[in-house]
Amino acid sequence: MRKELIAMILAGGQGSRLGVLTRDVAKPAVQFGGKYRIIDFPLTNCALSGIDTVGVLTQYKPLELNTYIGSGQPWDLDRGDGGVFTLPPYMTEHNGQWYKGTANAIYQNMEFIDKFNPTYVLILSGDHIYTMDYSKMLEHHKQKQADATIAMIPVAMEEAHRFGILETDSNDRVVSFEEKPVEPRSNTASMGIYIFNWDLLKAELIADENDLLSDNDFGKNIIPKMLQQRKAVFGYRFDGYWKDVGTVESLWQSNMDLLDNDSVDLYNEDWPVMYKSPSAAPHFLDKHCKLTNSFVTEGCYIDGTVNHSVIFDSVTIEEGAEVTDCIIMRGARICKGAKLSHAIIANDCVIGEYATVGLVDDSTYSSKYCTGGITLIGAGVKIDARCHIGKENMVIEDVKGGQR
Amino acid sequence: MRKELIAMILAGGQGSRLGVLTRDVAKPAVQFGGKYRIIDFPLTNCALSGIDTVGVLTQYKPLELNTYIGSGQPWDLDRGDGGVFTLPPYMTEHNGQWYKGTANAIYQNMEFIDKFNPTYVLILSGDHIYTMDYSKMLEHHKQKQADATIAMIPVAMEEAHRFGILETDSNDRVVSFEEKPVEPRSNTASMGIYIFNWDLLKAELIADENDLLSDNDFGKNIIPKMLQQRKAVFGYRFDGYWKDVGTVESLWQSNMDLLDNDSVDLYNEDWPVMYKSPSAAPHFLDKHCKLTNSFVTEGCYIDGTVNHSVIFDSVTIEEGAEVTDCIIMRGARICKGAKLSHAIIANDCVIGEYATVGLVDDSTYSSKYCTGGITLIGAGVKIDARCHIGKENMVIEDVKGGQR
Amino acid sequence: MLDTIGLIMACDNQTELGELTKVRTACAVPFAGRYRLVDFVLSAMVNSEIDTVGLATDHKFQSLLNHLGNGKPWDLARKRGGLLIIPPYSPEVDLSRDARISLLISALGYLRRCKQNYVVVADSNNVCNIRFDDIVQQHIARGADITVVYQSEKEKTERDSYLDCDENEKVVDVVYKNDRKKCTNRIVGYYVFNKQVLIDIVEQCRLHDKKSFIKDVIESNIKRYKIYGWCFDGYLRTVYDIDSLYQASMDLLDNNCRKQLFLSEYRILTKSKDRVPTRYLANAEVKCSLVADGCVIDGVVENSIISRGVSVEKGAVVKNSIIMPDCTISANATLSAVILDKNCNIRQGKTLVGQPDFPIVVGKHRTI
Amino acid sequence: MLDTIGLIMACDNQTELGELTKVRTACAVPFAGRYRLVDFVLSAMVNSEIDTVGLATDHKFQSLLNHLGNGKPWDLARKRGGLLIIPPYSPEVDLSRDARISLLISALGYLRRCKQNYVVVADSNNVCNIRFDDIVQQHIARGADITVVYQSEKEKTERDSYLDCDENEKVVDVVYKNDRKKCTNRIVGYYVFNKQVLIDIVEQCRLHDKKSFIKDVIESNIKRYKIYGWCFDGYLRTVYDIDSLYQASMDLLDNNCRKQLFLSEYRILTKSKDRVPTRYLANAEVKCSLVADGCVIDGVVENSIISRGVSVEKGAVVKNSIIMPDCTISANATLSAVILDKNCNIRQGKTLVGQPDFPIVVGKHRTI
Repeated sequence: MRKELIAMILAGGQGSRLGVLTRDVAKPAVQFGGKYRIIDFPLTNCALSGIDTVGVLTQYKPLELNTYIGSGQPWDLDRGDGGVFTLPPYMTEHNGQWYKGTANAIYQNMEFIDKFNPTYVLILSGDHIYTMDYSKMLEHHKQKQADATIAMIPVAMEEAHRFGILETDSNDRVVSFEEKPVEPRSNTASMGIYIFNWDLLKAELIADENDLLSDNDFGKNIIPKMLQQRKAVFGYRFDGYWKDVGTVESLWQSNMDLLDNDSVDLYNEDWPVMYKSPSAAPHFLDKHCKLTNSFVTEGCYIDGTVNHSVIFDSVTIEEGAEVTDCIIMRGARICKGAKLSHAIIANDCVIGEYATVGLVDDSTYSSKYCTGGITLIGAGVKIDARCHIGKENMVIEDVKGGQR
Repeated sequence: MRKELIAMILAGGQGSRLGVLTRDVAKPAVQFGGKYRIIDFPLTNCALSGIDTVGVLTQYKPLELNTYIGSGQPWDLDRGDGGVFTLPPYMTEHNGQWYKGTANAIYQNMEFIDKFNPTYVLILSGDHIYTMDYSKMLEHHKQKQADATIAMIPVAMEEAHRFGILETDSNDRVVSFEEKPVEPRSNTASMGIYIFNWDLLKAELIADENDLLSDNDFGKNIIPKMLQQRKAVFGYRFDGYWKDVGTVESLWQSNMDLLDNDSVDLYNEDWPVMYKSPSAAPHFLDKHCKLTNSFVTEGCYIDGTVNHSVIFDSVTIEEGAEVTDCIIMRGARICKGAKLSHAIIANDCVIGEYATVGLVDDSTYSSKYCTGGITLIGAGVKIDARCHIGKENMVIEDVKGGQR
Repeated sequence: MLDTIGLIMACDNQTELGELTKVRTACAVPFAGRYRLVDFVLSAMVNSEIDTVGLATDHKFQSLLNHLGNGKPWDLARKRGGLLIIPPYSPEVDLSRDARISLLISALGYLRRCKQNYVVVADSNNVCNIRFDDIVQQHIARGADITVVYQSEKEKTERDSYLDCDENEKVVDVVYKNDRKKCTNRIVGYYVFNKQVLIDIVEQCRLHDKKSFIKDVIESNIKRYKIYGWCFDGYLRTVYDIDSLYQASMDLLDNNCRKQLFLSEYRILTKSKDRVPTRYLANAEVKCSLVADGCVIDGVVENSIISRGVSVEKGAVVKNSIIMPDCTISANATLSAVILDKNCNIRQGKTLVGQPDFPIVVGKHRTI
Repeated sequence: MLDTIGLIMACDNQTELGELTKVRTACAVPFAGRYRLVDFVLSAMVNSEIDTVGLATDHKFQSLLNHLGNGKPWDLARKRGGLLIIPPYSPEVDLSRDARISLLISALGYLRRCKQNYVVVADSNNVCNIRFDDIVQQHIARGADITVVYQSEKEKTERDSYLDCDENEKVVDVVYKNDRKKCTNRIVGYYVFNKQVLIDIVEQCRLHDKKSFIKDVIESNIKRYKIYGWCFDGYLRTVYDIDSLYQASMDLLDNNCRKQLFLSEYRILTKSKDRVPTRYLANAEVKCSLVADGCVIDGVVENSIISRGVSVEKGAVVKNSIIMPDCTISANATLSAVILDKNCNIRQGKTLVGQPDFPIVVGKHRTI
């Protein structure tokens, strides 16, 4: 069973800057855009790029992610020779080791990769929203006879310090790479998407593992070392939509981008983003409903006023409730007369009658995770009637009447 | 989604007494009986007992086991509401912890179990060969209004010290339980199959976890503690075939039991042991073939003499080779004139022309794992032509000509 | 697990849906935005823990076959049991015969092969969320040979048949529109049979060339077998024709009906498609409507069913209508009391106006 | 991925398998112990990375449908593409017409819907392990409209048609048994078409009521389109009748044929069943035979194909025979040159003797 290219998705991170949203699930399992989860994007990209073997490296609270991925059928990745595999850390005869870094995670799964004897390995991270045809990147890699290829995208100069920053020559060859530089030399950022020749990467991973000072990280160790050794590392330019949804604010923003048509094209018939459908009846809009500039999906009942919001499945919004610039996740209930603005309401929350979220200035539940005016209510939280949750607050437990 | 009963299969152990057979796979993934793996037995039992939700707790080298279980389709366990889930240890916000013992493995997955909100939980181990209708055990549990029920079976008195030994009163209530007693008080052994009321078990697991002196083991801690507290612990008598295949010798013996009709009934149409088929052409027996008292399966080519042996798929046995009382696993090749007796030949081995295995007395590769006259050749090992591997040896690397 | 198998009769015998069944069998007609009629009976089987289900078809079953696949969406892709499609035994269709008799004859092999002792025989054109396991248990408890499900109605119609039961709910007669008897227990098309009884009756029908399901399977056996009625008192509507399809669709706009169908613990399952969420734009004004995923709405929608992938452009108005998947209602078009089959395209500014008691039906792939 | 779809023509048109096709279509006939004939062409599609495959059927397709399910065993259970069963467009079969023409007409919708530009059209009664992707690549490289696969044979037969090609392998004529031309390039039933060319030809066949695939699709288009031949030089045998089925089965006992079919990197896939390993008891004497799983053998077997679940009891002798699944050969029975269909039972001590050029065929479920 020889494969030209297999993909490895790094999905083990907690994504702690998403606050209570990743209390119970790994970041790639976080919901997005009304029906999707973040992991749908790399999985769809793999399937539609013709990659039929995908390893998903998990470590942090993997149950929901594993269950969601299942047999891979939603992405046509339930194949006889290949398919999707979740790869947790494991025990060997000698000991067990958690994944120490991105490179170590791949190192611990070299045996898995070798089973497929691939020529190339595609390394992806499981926490970006984008659609990309990896087969074109592979073509570029082959054409340049590269040892490694890094997908790259221009970012705002003032943001550049948050990324791995590349400089390339006129032939796209990478001449410098710096992870999170204090003074970025360019605004060309690594997307954390790499193609390696597997034989070479394997040697690098073994060397890296033996280097006790290494962080075992692709961006911090493997790539700089390859450059140092003058390996043929090339950049592959990408100019579509690409967003790291690592913070509450960026998650909110990337959902709003969808509403504003400034995002991935969900309507592209040749590149349909695939997902596992929760399957409920069509949504019903009742007689007081006013609904504009929004996404709504199955199982919802809406009788209130909704503007510029993303409504996930099985949400109830009662008469007189007003929801603006919000993300309301699966199964939440917004009761009569409640008002919400710039908020993310996680699964199964109940916002009581005439309660407000994100309207008043109040710091009772303020949190470092909530910036940019966004308020976050954790899964299952009940906000009692007429309670008021201030802007940039994060609520992780029920709020009873009488409390503020 | 409320389930009456869900099953949890403990499949994390290495089973180190199986020697090189578990070097690369967890014990439940060890092959058995020509087409099966040990895990097929509990999975089949679950499916045919009407249990549609099964957690498989993995920890040691889980890749092959995970891949084998896949979506659960081979056991009709790919269900919309439920199905089979592999449950590795995982990281939480605070830390990550390997499974410390059988009870701790369940403790770490309480959240998973709670998702299904079951009344009862069935705890199984993944390393026994038997067929059993768990729904009858559940009936017994309900009828006795038990807090916990332990399946039990009579064993030979001289073997009893290897088991958890029970004493029951005339009403099947357990009055004493001792794990691996030096002086067994009865020959009634626990089969390591438990039904618990989930609410109760959960409380016990939490208490056990807080007990720093505990081994976090069902047999050593949970059951004795419940008896101490005078909980209603009952025994459920089972009198079919049941074999722990924990050692090289017992694995060999249980395969031979199949040939001698002293084993589980593979031909029972109401209880077909289900497995994931490797799928090859029918086997071909060529003109010099002499084949008696044996199991042979797909993909084999046999032109030699085989008696009283279990031949797995895609095995080649050339003209003049003689195989007696052996287990030959997937893809192995026994070359012209080779002679094998009382041996387990693992996947993809090549036994060279006129080599012998298990015929001569020689201790070059002797091993504590090989007893009872059984010789074991590890997966992929090549024995050069005319080499002779002695009885009770375990070979884990190629044997070149000239070596003994 | 129940000692019961299911047998769904997927034939057009009982329905006159004109244009809508030109290229598909009645039970494959799209309904409620994302379902097809057959989903209701299939889901009922699964929700009743009947996991061996035969579906007997006659002709035009391509869309049905595509929809059903291997039964996975209903959890009926099983190694043991699961969904079995039973195509017609012979391609020649005896048109003088009630198609249900032909289907039952085709299904004889399936009935004989299964080990279970009871069969739920079901028409495929009802909209409801029913549990068959309760009925089977009652059937067994009463020692019945046949149980016939009925619904209490206000008055008799031409097309239906009615059950006259004694005080123990034992069937004493079958009653038709013109009969004097007042009884209005409408036979809805769900039956429980002892399997051997069903096999015997169908063999008789085959040998003696019987033609009518109600008369020859039920009515003529009242003396010979113990036949009981079973009253279903939840929401149930049978789709015979365009009127009843339209009515059943409008029922979905009623919160109570919708709740009974879709908000029960027992879900209606269907084949899911990857559709994006429905997008409401700045000019959307939608009220009292059921809207499936993958739509883009920038117009006015009222009292309507909008299926997957429909586009309602700015200035368009859709009222009291049923729009099936992937239609486009272009800017400033107006539809009132219209049923659009799949993939229709209403051009800019065009108007179609029917009446709730006379909805206009537009066949597949039409541009108007 | 190839810009190509597959279209398998599963009709009995070309085969006369008597008893064996009484209740199943020819390509559902069991073969080689655990396969059915259709597995060879389906596997070839998948091994050629063609992942959108239509299979057009006419009648008696129940066993075929059960065998194929949703296509999962061939990795063809896909959301995008995958296996599509195309039932007959109308139940009335025009018997005067080559069924392949009718199937192609039924498949027009499928052909139009797919976006790919090439179609591999394939009969379903060949035993071989072929790669279509090489042929498609050659087809494209040559700029062909149609490519016809042929096999070089020693002499012509009544039933086959032959290709006359020029030195560039361009087809200049189709030749039959009685034609004077010597050419023996037998058309094997695999074709590559530019999709639009195929659609145009089939439309013409429909409009002008054409009846013959070879004459009207290939021969009469030699001038109009660029038609090339492509020579397959591996093992291939077409199953037309009992004789060729028997011969193809006996070929399996040849190490070289078996190697070409089953030991290639490209595997023949089929629906697997949970069978126990085959058990050989103390009196087993088996030579030169292909034996599937789930059998119990305690007798003598030589030069035979033994399918899944067969029992050969002590003292029984089976020679030069094909035993299909789940048959029992009781103690001391003797079979020579016999084809037993599924589920037959040969009673103790009974003997059936045919000859290799006149094998005896026993239909399903017979006890003798």
